[in-house]
Amino acid sequence: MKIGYFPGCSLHGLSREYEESLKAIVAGLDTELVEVDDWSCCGASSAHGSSHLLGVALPARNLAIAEEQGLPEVLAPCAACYARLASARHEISEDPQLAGRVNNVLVRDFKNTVRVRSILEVLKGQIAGIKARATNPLKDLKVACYYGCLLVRPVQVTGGYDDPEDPSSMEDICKAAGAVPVKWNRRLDCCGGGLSMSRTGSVVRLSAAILKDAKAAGADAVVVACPMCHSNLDFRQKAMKHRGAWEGDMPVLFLTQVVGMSMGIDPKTLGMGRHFVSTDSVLARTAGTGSGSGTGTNSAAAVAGEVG
Amino acid sequence: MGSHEHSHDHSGPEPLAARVQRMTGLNPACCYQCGKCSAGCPMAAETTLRPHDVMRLVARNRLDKLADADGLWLCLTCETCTSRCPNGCDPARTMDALREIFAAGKDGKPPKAISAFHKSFLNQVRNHGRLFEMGLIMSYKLGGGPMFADVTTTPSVLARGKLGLAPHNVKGMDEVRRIFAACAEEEAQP
Amino acid sequence: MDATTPAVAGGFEPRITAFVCNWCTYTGADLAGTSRLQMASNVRIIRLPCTGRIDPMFITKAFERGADGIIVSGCHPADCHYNAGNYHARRRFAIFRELMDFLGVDTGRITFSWVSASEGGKWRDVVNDAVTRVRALGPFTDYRKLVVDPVATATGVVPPEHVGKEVPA
Amino acid sequence: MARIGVFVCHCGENIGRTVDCHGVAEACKDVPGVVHSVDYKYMCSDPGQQMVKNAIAEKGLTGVVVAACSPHMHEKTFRRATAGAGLNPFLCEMANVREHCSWIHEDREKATVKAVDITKTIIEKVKRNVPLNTIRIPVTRRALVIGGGIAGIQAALDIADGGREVILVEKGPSIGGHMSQLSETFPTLDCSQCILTPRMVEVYQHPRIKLYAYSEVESVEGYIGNFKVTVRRKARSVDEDKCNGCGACTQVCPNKKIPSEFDCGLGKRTAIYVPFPQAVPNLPTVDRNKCLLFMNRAKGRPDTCKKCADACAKGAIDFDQQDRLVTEDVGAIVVATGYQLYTIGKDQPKDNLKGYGEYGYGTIPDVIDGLQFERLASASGPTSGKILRPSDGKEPKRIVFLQCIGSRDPQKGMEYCSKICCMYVAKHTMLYHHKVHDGQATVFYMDIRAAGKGYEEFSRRAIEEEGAQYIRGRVSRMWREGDVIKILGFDTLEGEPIEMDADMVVLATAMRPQPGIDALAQKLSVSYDQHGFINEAHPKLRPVETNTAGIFVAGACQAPRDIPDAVAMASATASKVLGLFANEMLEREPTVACVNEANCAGCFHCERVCAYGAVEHKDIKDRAGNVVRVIAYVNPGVCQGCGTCQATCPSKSVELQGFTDEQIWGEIQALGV
Ligand SMILES: Cc1cc2nc3c(=O)[nH]c(=O)nc-3n(C[C@H](O)[C@H](O)[C@H](O)COP(=O)(O)OP(=O)(O)OC[C@H]3O[C@@H](n4cnc5c(N)ncnc54)[C@H](O)[C@@H]3O)c2cc1C
Ligand SMILES: Cc1cc2nc3c(=O)[nH]c(=O)nc-3n(C[C@H](O)[C@H](O)[C@H](O)COP(=O)(O)OP(=O)(O)OC[C@H]3O[C@@H](n4cnc5c(N)ncnc54)[C@H](O)[C@@H]3O)c2cc1C
Ligand code: SF4
Ligand code: SF4
Ligand code: SF4
Ligand code: SF4
Ligand code: SF4
Ligand code: SF4
Ligand code: SF4
Ligand code: SF4
Repeated sequence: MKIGYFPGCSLHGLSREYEESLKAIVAGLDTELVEVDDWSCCGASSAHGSSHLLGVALPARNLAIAEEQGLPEVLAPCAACYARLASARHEISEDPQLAGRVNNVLVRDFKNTVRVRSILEVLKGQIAGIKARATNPLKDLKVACYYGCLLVRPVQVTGGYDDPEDPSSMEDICKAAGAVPVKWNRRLDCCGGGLSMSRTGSVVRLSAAILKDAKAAGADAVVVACPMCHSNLDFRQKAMKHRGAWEGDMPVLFLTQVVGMSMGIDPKTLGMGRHFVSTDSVLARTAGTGSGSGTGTNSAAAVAGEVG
Repeated sequence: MGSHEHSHDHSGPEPLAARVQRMTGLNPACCYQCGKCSAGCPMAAETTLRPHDVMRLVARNRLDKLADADGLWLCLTCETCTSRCPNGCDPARTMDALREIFAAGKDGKPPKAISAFHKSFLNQVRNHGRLFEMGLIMSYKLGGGPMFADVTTTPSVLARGKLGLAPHNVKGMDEVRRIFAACAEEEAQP
Repeated sequence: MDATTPAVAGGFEPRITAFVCNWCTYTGADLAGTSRLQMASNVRIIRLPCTGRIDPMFITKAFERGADGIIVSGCHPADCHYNAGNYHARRRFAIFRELMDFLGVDTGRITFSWVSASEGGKWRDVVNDAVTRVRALGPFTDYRKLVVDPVATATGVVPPEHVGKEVPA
Repeated sequence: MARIGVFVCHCGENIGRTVDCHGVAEACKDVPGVVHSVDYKYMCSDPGQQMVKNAIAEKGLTGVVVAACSPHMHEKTFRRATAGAGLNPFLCEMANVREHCSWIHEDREKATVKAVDITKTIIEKVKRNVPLNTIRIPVTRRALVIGGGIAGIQAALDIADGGREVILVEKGPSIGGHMSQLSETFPTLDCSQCILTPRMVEVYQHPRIKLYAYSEVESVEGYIGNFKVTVRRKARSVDEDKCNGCGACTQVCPNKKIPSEFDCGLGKRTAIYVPFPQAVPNLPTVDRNKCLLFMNRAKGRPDTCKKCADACAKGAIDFDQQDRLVTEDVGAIVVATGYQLYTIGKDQPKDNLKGYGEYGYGTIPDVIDGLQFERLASASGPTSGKILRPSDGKEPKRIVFLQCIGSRDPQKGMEYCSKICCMYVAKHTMLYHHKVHDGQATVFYMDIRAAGKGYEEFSRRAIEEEGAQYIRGRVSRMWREGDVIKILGFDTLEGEPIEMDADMVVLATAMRPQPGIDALAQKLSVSYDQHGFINEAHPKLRPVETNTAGIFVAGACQAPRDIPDAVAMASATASKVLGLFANEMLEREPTVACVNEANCAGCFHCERVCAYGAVEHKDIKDRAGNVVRVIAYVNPGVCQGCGTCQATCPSKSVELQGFTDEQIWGEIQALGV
């Protein structure tokens, strides 16, 4: 299967391990990523708050290029990019007036035919393949699947590939990889997103609450599918400790890394070493075939009854 | 700003509610002030204006009150309010429209730290076509962001190979600049 | 008659035929009477059970017979005595209006309105407005255009012979 | 050759002041076909009416035109006079020269010209009038009531008490509907069972009520006064004639863990069961989906278990019983199929994404709905009236009620207000405080809608005297931490977010019509709104009639209704039905549509536009009896005379009597002199 690929700035910057692990796993999933030629930034959280047109035109440029490349759909692994691209597509299709203005600005004949896919949507379609290739199933690894805000909502934009209030696709993917998703409560709460730099205090408050809830549910790691979530939950743990909002170390993994681990891909290839909170504890529990890694049974027992 | 196809033949300034409706295509009068948006808003504890307040002030044309408050600028665009609103009011989109109005500078100003961040961000995109994160941090600090926070962590970020030191421009820079220019021009029209 | 007949001393006085439903507009016009609301005397009412009963051919026929303007009026949408008759009428007249436009007939000659049983004042306004408008348009002379049968055009079916035939007195 | 008489009325000065009445009469004399034309001071007076009668007799009139007031005023008067002289009354029409002429114009000359025109149009119409006869339809004086909730029960009893036979069809094993599930009822807090059970028994014992419980309407044919209804009597697997209701069978059934529908899943029942002790009829029913014997049969295995049959001393259990179809002739039908609550959470199909995952209903066991709370509060309920939460049977000390769940929510639920939930939530807080003295009830609401007699007082009492805390705002999300439900809300009056802990949460979910209402409505050809509620014929003036003549509607299947509303509607339908049954024949105005069989092309455009379902299909057969053509037939018992079909018919094959094309062409003709 061929699918367009929009990496977005973060996957080439702060979160390159996301791209590394993504590329590593798709190789095994007969999926070919075709990068959108000369893609540019989607504008993320800044453009749409300063000019609506800019917030639509920047993502539209990328969709237009993908269309010219003949790509029927584009994967945007970053949840924020996904939201911007999908919402641009949605708004343009709802508002012909806007479509006209965007085409004027782009000076392209953009027909808005490209569908935008989130990482969850794409991997959900590959569950059988993931299961089949899980040579190193993550049997005892209890994961808290964190969706954050933009992966599954609002439905008008996502098209409803998953329930916005009670989603299940990330859990399903983790299960296919042999991990054990825990039941927890804050998987849809916002981590503080774009305020990371300008208002660290808010991010610390919101992200710490998420980590605490994951920990209380007995998770060994939090799984994310967004560079921004990753940076807030991983990178900011130090600041959380510093401010007394959180103690402990919670490894935060990209969903693609979880899948990659289950396929037995070398942790280095998956970029596991790039995290701020060490992932060694995770790697230790899953080393080998995952059969008898007897560590951490205490928490395993605690949640065994709750996991789906 | 929003679409300009409607000409307004009445002489007075366009009321805020009408202006927002024109920009968003959503009727602010649909909000029945149930507060479900604010109940779920992650920033409700920190701001003085919660999404339902914003909706009310828009419906009442209170640009003045909106200008004084931090609510708009603390919004995370997490869409929690929008996805739970029973009436499809889309407070997140409404806030975008208001930020756009204020960012234009005529009706009020965003807080310094936040506007500095967005400015720096957009400058990166305008100049390189993509985000050059190192450049973003630099320009943000210089542009008014808190000076020392994060500086201590930067080396560790670099050490993990996460930040590039030199920007890579996209090839279609002309087009990116043209998009910015065209949007600015369209915004500037009365 | 021909177009010159009405040119009496005071200038052109249009002849207007009104097709109204029994339950709302006819009763509203009764109310205008009981309230002694004075209005132009140019309108002649034809009472029908419902606007749903009004065939667009009535309008063409009335024009052909010398009317300069037409009023069609019934219950407000959703207030139809018969639930949905006026809904069908509205759809029918939307098509009819386009057709008239296509034939080059000034659609300003035809007034569609909703007048409820309690709107005597509104009926007076509808009457006066229609008279003023049609008076300004002058006598209707191009009824030959209407020889094209609108129903036939719209439905592809030619009405049978007996339609409109004169009955010997 | 027409012989028309014209009578112009002065109405004292009312017409005479502005219209030259004599002049009008004179002008009409010249109209071809007019053989008599006079004016008179008061036409509706006895001498006036006599003038008409005399002229008919003396001049041999074939038509009468009275140029006077509005037909709405005196058409009946003059038609009666016409009939009195032996002429068909529908050959008399009125020309409105008062309301539409003398009263609205001052210029005598213009008014007189107009009065002549008006009279001439009616003359041309009357020339084309034909004698019409009042339609008389025989009426079968028995009624069918569909749905045995309080509305259906009330309608059945009122009709039967009025002396007519009633067939009551209830799809469940017992009548009683939702009211039988309620604990105490607002606004008086009387025990629901106590007031309902005697009425149920009355139904059972009434000599004129035939009760078909565990039955459904299969098909309906016919029209007002003459419906033929087929009822499917579903197999209970119990012979009603033999069973004496001893209950021995239900005691021995080994499958005891089936969630009880009556207890909203909070209690259990057996596979052979009586839904509740006061059930009417008091007969057990075998749930064939849950009975071990039938489950074996489904798998092709031999019959085993039979414990119930062994226990039955009367030999009443019949595992081979089949559904039976019975046909009944009735003259009127009352639809009273009631409501269901909006099912959210687990029951909500995921693909339409309309659930309320944010409230955890269906996943958090202590988040329940209003009817479940009724069962907890009911003395005969699964907890014997103790408020105990489902998860661990503990008494909740902090209970939270959320109003408007699924109501007033165009995005995910219904846009309408369910009307009764504000009241039952107030009731629930009171019942709770009466039972849990150290507990606290909190309500999240948007508005309190308590517009009924004693209702506002009732809801104020809950707050002022019984200590319910009301917080204005909708909750955004709830989740479970340990055994506590965390609630994320907002107090819009205080302007502050609220994080609250609760032991149990009750959702006041929206009222919706019963499932399958659309199929039933289609069988009956009555219309329903976008939510499935049955449409009334007129929202103000015909609230219990449907637009299909002879079919009436009562209770919560028409809109959200509480018990007083449902009962009032039911009694109103009964009075409508009894009114219809007052005579053996039903008389109707003959102004109905009539199909010209020779011309009709069978396109059925007319059928599509008729709001009353009056157009039927009629087979035209050749001599050998083969159907050669299918054409339209307008049922005069159903047609309301709107004429929409006629304006729609492409071949002008259907005509509305009294308003035929010829008549109207005649009027138009008359104006164009
Ligand atoms: C939680 C709660 C509390 C309430 N408390 C009060 C209160 O305190 N006071 C008050 O006045 N009201 C109260 N109500 C409202 C009350 O329940 C209704 O007003 C009343 O039950 C409506 O009666 P009904 O006969 O119209 O409908 P229902 O009670 O729903 O009865 C309908 C009957 O028709 C049957 N049926 C359905 N479809 C078919 C079919 N196709 N064929 C044959 N039979 C069919 C059903 O099985 C049922 O028996 C409450 C409602 C709720 C949800
Ligand atoms: C401002 C306003 C607006 C409204 N708008 C609406 C609306 O939009 N829609 C709607 O549905 N409802 C509306 N209503 C309500 C509506 O007016 C009433 O529901 C309706 O008129 C009640 O009818 P009734 O026959 O019960 O009483 P009434 O209309 O009061 O009639 C009672 C009659 O009884 C006579 N009478 C009184 N005492 C005696 C006696 N002792 N002997 C003999 N005769 C007596 C009175 O003279 C009167 O004619 C409105 C009400 C108000 C005040
Ligand atoms: S915006 Fe929506 S959720 Fe917020 S108060 Fe208004 S109606 Fe309620
Ligand atoms: S989008 Fe903004 S206002 Fe809405 S819930 Fe998120 S932070 Fe609050
Ligand atoms: S018939 Fe009518 S117009 Fe004539 S006197 Fe009687 S009320 Fe007046
Ligand atoms: S045991 Fe027999 S008689 Fe008794 S209730 Fe059961 S079926 Fe009826
Ligand atoms: S056969 Fe057995 S399982 Fe079935 S109803 Fe009788 S006792 Fe119950
Ligand atoms: S009755 Fe009250 S609780 Fe029910 S929907 Fe209406 S306002 Fe909401
Ligand atoms: S519309 Fe006319 S031709 Fe067609 S079925 Fe009806 S009556 Fe016959
Ligand atoms: S006149 Fe009206 S009610 Fe009668 S058949 Fe025609 S459309 Fe139906």
